[in-house]
Amino acid sequence: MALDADWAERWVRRTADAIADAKGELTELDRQIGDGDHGENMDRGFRAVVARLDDPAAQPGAGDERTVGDVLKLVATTLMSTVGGASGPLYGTAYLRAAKVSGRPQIDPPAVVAVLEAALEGVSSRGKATVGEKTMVDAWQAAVDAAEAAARDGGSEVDVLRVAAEAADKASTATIPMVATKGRASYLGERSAGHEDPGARSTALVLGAALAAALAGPTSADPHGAA
Amino acid sequence: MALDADWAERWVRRTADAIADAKGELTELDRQIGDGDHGENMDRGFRAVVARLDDPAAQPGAGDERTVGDVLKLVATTLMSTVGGASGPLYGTAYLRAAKVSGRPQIDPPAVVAVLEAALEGVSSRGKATVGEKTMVDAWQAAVDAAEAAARDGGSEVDVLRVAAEAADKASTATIPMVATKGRASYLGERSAGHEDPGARSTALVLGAALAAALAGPTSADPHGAA
Amino acid sequence: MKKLLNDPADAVADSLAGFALAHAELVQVSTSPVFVSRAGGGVTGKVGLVSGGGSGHEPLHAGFVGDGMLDAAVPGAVFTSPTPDQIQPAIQAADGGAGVLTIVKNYTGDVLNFETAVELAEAEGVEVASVLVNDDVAVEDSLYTAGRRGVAGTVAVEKIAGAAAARGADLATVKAVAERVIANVRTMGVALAAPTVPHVGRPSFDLGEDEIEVGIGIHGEPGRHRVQAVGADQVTEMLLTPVADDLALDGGDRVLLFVNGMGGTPLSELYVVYGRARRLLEERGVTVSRSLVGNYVTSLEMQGASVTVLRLDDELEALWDAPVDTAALRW
Amino acid sequence: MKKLLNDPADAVADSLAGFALAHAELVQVSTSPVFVSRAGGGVTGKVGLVSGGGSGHEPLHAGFVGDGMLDAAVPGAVFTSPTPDQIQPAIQAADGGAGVLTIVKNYTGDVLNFETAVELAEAEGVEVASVLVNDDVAVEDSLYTAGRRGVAGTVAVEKIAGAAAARGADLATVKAVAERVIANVRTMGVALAAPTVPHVGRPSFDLGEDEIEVGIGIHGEPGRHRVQAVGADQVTEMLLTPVADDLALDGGDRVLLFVNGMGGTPLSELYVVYGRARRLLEERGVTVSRSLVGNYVTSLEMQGASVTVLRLDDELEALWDAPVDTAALRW
Ligand SMILES: Nc1ncnc2c1ncn2[C@@H]1O[C@H](COP(=O)(O)OP(=O)(O)O)[C@@H](O)[C@H]1O
Ligand SMILES: Nc1ncnc2c1ncn2[C@@H]1O[C@H](COP(=O)(O)OP(=O)(O)O)[C@@H](O)[C@H]1O
Ligand SMILES: [Mg+2]
Ligand SMILES: [Mg+2]
Ligand SMILES: [Mg+2]
Ligand SMILES: [Mg+2]
Repeated sequence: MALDADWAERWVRRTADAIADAKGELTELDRQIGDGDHGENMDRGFRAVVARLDDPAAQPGAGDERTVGDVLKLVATTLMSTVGGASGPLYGTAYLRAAKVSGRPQIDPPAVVAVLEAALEGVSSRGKATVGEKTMVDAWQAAVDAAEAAARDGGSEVDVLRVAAEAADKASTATIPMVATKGRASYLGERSAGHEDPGARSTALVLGAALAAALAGPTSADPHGAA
Repeated sequence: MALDADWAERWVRRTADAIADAKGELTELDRQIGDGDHGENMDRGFRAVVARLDDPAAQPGAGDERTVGDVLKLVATTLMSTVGGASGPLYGTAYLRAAKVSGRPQIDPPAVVAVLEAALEGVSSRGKATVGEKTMVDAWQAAVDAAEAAARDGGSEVDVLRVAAEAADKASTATIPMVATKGRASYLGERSAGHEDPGARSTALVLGAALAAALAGPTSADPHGAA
Repeated sequence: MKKLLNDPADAVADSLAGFALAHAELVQVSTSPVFVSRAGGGVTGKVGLVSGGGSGHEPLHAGFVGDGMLDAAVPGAVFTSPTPDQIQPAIQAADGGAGVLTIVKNYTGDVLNFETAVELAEAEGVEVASVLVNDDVAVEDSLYTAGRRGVAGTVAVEKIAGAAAARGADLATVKAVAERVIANVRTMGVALAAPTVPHVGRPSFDLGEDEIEVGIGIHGEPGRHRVQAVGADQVTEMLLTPVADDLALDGGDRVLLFVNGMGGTPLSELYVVYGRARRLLEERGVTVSRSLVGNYVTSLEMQGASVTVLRLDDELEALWDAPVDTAALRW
Repeated sequence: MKKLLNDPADAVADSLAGFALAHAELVQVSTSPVFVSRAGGGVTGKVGLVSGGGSGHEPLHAGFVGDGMLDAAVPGAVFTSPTPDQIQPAIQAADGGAGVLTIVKNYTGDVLNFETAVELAEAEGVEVASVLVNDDVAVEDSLYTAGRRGVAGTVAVEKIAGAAAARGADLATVKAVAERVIANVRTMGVALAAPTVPHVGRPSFDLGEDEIEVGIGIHGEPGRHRVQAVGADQVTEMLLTPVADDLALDGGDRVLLFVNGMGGTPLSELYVVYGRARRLLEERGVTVSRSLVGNYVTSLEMQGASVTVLRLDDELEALWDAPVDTAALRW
């Protein structure tokens, strides 16, 4: 099963659904160690992305020629212009860099890994955070490591996305005891320990949606449907 | 038993104690239908009065020549310059007019009635309220009516003060169902019904202290002591 | 109750001490008795303007002492009228030989204490005239009430009468201007949450999680009625409509629209109310030619706002525009 | 949660609409994308000043657009940095041909979004320089943190850099002046009660009845530590001491003392804090030559205050004194 632009679109739509469902949870996490807007920010951004996907005039790429990168670039520019905050430029850059390495109609497992690596590289280069600083980087890095291993072992696209999503989920949970040294939570010093990083959680949701979109397969009639 | 300047001083000190004890209650009554300062206002005023009575340099009158009116005038000027609000000028005027009719070392029952009448007249002329408007006038008027009757029937000073205090207490309670048409409570319109008027209650306390001071008698060693 | 105060009994004194230090170029503060007057005292030949009332409404009145507005302000205890022995010396300090106008908000306590003080000042040879501000349409004005309260409209009275005095008008003229403002200014307010008086330590009224008090004053008194919380547009209509009706505003009118915060509501929300009030006025054909939005007549940390409309004419507008240099209003 | 708002999603737009109507002589408001610029646009030959950040801090920044201060302000969603597609046109609107200085508060989101916008504006041929305000001493400034936050000191940076631009300084000079202010300004804040973000609907942090948060920012983040509520004098010491220590103030210094309200605290209490802070500075031998007290950099209806000290020199003092004509600061 190859991952194509339709998969990318399903991924994005599922991400929007997952974020909408988790909006309250993300906001509550951010309320505890940040400023309580992460759920709202991400939801505003992904609702705008879906609105563009639904708008015949704003379609990414050109018909059948549409590449995975076309879809991801639309996500990047939309998030940059609607999210704001720290997560807007960070996710925006992640999708932009991911789009640059996926300018093809279909991507295979090594290309999926490249997409994740590019996203991580985008977040890191904009935010200057490294692993262990209690940010979304922790989730992206764990996903990349797991995906690289799975691809090296000859795993399928679904295998790669599955381990990536699982690793991101675990890594997000693993931010709980950390003391933040980047982002707004760093202002709390030691008091940031004991709470999960909202950006790491949203990254886990993004990657979970990628897997679900792959599992739903190209024949899924309802792009908004459940996995 | 004649009521002299020492009685007047005991009255005032007992009033201060009674107000201090009831400060919270008066403030709560005023919080419900006014601005929540009546207890504080009265307490500030009577504490200042007691401070002057305790101050050798601020003694009313001249030694044995001291009249009831001397004491009441000191109360009047002190309340006027320390209470503020509506109750400051109202009580201030009440004591000032009362002082004018009690410029003697001792007062008998008709003179006690005259003191109460003068106080009522002072409140009414300053505040322009009549009976039934849910103000301290209700308590003063009831006290005057009862005192006049008792004096007419040949009652003693204590008898006169007892009926006055009892009548004021009842009249204060009787303000509960009234709709206020004077003072701050009038802004509430119908919503002022169901609450006791704080100024009527403080008037009842003032007159209760007058009685207690008379009952304690001239030999009481401790002017601050209980009845 | 948590407040940035020391002993509640010192709240007014501590605050005035800070105010005096922060604005030494504008004011001087007397501590015994307590009153605030212009640095340098009364201006020779100019009518003096004195106002005052309970504390807790800051910046009213002390924040309006300075060129083009008040010459003295007399703060009482929190929500309690000042006493005559404070007001009288303030009147004398404001006198520059051309007489003094006292601007009194219509509350029994303020009226009585100012009355006495004016008598005392007159006995000292000062010519005094007085006006009573009663702009609050939430309160019925009838023979059988204490009459309407003075609330946010006081700012307009002080600003415009102050400008008249500054340009050299005599006492009768300044008084007449003040009375013209009073005749043409109306206000109505709403509270979303009650203030807490320092020495009381608990909120002045108890409001449910989704209730608001409509027709409140500025002393934490409960309002005329309590309604279900609704959106800002609807709240604004509840405030603007009785104000505009009472003024009988129509197409020919030109007004100052003043949205006043009660102390605890973000400025951003006041602008939401302003925007709606303005559209409602414009729908009536009224022209809003001057505006003021901010916390000027507050009720401690009460959450809420009031809407004030002043019908303008050329002279009132020019006096509103005249320069003013005070701690809280300056242009 | 009760607020004078309609749909929380419209809070910023509704408020800006009212702001635009109330101050049409000072500003114009673009709605798509959202930004505020001076009525009349960039001033030819003058360096343009642009600032921005999340909404909820009003009057910052839009209230400081006007003569002698900002040329444009870019409000994001509540407590959320604006996006590059808002910031870029604001920069272009502020450009009068002499280049633009962006004044950015040090938050990851503001920094990243302004960075991108500056790149875009430069690509359109605008010369842009940027400064980062980071006055909050509650946050440690080290290689291992996001660095100190920008809070109330931003007002001083905008005022003084604005005055430098107004008197005709070139971009490098205006930037250098702004950096001198940043190097000499420090702030620390306290919260007595948390703000409620409209779309969240519950307080940003949970404080006990007798707890206060010391070292808070302006986004409802919890502070550095939570302590038992104490009197204003003690709270003021907790704020002033780290500020004065960080600036290493001593006998020779002359300063601006700025006590800023967080939106929900009465002005009277801010003056109590001011009075105490001033005495503490004077005890150190420091001269307080300029003062500002009021709600300028708020956090919705948060209760609390911050104390800001700016070490002055003759030039900074003169620039502070220079005329300013904006909605929220005017002299
Ligand atoms: N420097 C950084 N590098 C990587 N991620 C970051 C950085 N700063 C913040 N983040 C992420 O952004 C998330 C917060 O996003 P959001 O709440 O939307 O923005 P803001 O912090 O501006 O309110 C954090 O939980 C964290 O994962
Ligand atoms: N016009 C009036 N005539 C008589 N008593 C009045 C009048 N107005 C107010 N009062 C009395 O004053 C009391 C309130 O006093 P207080 O709370 O100290 O002053 P304020 O109303 O100025 O806060 C009322 O309870 C009422 O009894
Ligand atoms: Mg956030
Ligand atoms: Mg009262
Ligand atoms: Mg009172
Ligand atoms: Mg944010």
